[in-house]
Amino acid sequence: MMKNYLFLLLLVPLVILIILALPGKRSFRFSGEAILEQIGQNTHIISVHKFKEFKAGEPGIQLVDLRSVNEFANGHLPEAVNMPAESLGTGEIYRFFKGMESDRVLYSGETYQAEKYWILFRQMGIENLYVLETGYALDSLIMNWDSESSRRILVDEDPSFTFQPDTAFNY
Amino acid sequence: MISIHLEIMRRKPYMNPYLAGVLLGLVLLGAMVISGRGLGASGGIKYCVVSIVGAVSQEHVAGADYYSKYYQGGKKPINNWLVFQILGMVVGGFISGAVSGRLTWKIEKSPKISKPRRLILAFLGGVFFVYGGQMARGCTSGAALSGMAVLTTAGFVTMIAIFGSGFLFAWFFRKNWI
Amino acid sequence: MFSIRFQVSAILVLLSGLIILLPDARQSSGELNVPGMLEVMNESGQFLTVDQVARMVVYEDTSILLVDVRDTEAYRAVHIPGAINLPVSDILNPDWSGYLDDPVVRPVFYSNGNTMAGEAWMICTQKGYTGSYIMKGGMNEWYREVMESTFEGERITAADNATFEVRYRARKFFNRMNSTPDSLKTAFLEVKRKKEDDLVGGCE
Amino acid sequence: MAPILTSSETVQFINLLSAFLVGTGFGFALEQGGFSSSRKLAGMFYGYDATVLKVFFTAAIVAMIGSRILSSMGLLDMDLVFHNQYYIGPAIVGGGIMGVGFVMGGFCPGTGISAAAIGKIDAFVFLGGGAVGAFLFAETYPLIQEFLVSGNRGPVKLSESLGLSDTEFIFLVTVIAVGMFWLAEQTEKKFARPDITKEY
Repeated sequence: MMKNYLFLLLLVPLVILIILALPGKRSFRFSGEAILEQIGQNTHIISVHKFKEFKAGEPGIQLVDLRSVNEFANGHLPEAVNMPAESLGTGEIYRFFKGMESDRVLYSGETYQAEKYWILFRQMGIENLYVLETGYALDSLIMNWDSESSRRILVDEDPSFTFQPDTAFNY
Repeated sequence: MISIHLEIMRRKPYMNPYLAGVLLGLVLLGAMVISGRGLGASGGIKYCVVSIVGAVSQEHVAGADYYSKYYQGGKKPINNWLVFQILGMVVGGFISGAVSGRLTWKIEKSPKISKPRRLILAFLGGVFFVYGGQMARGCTSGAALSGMAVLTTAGFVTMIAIFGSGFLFAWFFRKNWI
Repeated sequence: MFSIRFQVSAILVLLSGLIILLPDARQSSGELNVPGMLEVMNESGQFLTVDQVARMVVYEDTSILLVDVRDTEAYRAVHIPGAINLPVSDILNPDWSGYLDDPVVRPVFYSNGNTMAGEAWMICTQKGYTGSYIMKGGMNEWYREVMESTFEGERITAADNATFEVRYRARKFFNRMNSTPDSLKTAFLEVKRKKEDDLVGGCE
Repeated sequence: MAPILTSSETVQFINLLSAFLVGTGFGFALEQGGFSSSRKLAGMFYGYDATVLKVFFTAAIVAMIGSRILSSMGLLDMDLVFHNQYYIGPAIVGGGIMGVGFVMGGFCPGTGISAAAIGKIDAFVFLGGGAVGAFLFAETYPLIQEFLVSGNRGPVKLSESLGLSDTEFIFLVTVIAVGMFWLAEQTEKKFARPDITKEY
């Protein structure tokens, strides 16, 4: 008889432990591995030219500016909405994207900054998300948005250097 | 002398197998948490043998690939995790036997067979078991139990192989047991 | 009353059923969740300037490990001395976690620009390998600042002098390193599997 | 985060002490479970005593569930826990040889040690045979070396091969084990040998 109750008593803390372990752990829908695979497909960063093509086909496509409120007020891409990255909370992120049916295109001061948030949002399970390739020069892009379509913006990862081994000891 | 003295102690029955299983499982879990390993017994025997061979003949050890890998970089095979684990097993088994009053010198066998026959079979069984255990990279505890606990295929396959072949050959040795 | 077999069986079945509800172990052990990520992403401490890296390279700082996350060809063509090559697509290979999760030696990711290094930093930080850096600007910035900049001005201040001294030495080191034949460079490519060696067990 | 001691970073003394403590628990649990009696162990193969099956599977399942709970709570990194390499041929052939040894000797090395600890002479002889077996293995190693490294599949998990998640697989194993426990107790009744299974 005693043993029965002993076992029940053992069971209770175990169940409590499991229940305690449950909340807060499911904040990410996708693992790092899954995101790496998506990055490898290399379709998430779109150029300005491509964006304008998208825009022509799907007018509802939404630009999301991740810079601070001040920076946004000083100038932003046309029809962009502001989502200041520095003061985001989990609930806010979900609320922001909830009910937005169209594709969302993130941009920030530099491509890589927007891409970081792309990774985070994708891991949270937010779909239809892209990054706008703005290069280093967002300000000039904002100024020349309409004429910018043909010119290719300097891509972050393109090497701008050439190494000449011959010059090795010429210093 | 000790055994005779303890013989007086009241013998206790074995623990319920399921509760013993829970205890063993917790020990195994403890081994995983403390050192990231499972349990193992045959490996400890091997390290003892390697140490003995090393003590008897240095040349033999240096000449054979199998032995020399245990002496690489000035290592001493006797200072191995598994060796100390089996030392602990001896102590743990002794404590358990002492508290349950099971310490005796005896040969356990079926009354139908003679003592030498039992000992010869036990010896051969030991030879087979550790040989097979080395081949499969672990015995019942090292490969099957610890392997199953971490869900490896090797653990399940070894377990099925051990018990499958045990049932297969049980018929040939039935006179020794029943 | 129920037998012990029944009780143990019932508890085990119940527990094994309950753990199905538990999140995947691989995802949750030490990983950062959304608030944790938002917090570290806004910290500026994740960046090192190329001058800081150059100084670490010149003085052979052992508290950091340079990690080139570009592909192997780019690494072979030119890389910063002392860097190991873990392409970003392979960064979560458990073989490398010994490097990325080292509590003492902190990885510094770099690529040509910021994007790939940023990807590596994000993925690794979320995995719980906290404390890594990004070399801001990547190889492009390295060339611009360390390799090709010259001092222009009337009088050189002490701080500038120190900076240029380090740049000059890093330049020499970099050139000598990258002028070695490919066969020698590949020696650095063979990154050891750090963690695998530590795993022992069973009856082996 | 556990595992607490990884071999490369720990002082040898503490490492070996932990081994000793783990071993003490192991030996104690085996002896308490009745694994120090060869006739009880051999009963597994003749149906009159299924203690081996009960203890073995209960222990494995407890460890599975426990490690899973701990790793879910972030207390145990399963990547740092040793996973056996799967060598197809050696695992099956070695397991087969072990089965023969089991039914001949009535012990496995672990149970042999715990039986020797309480003074079973046949267990001492079994361990002596084990030492000879290890020696023979070392001496014949060059002959079978090629076979020993053949068919390596790495540290694969059965759950992954079956396409199940770890937890689903654990649940499946538990249900099967519970079924086997029930079956084992039926068999024990059928082949009962009270003269053997009474206390030793």
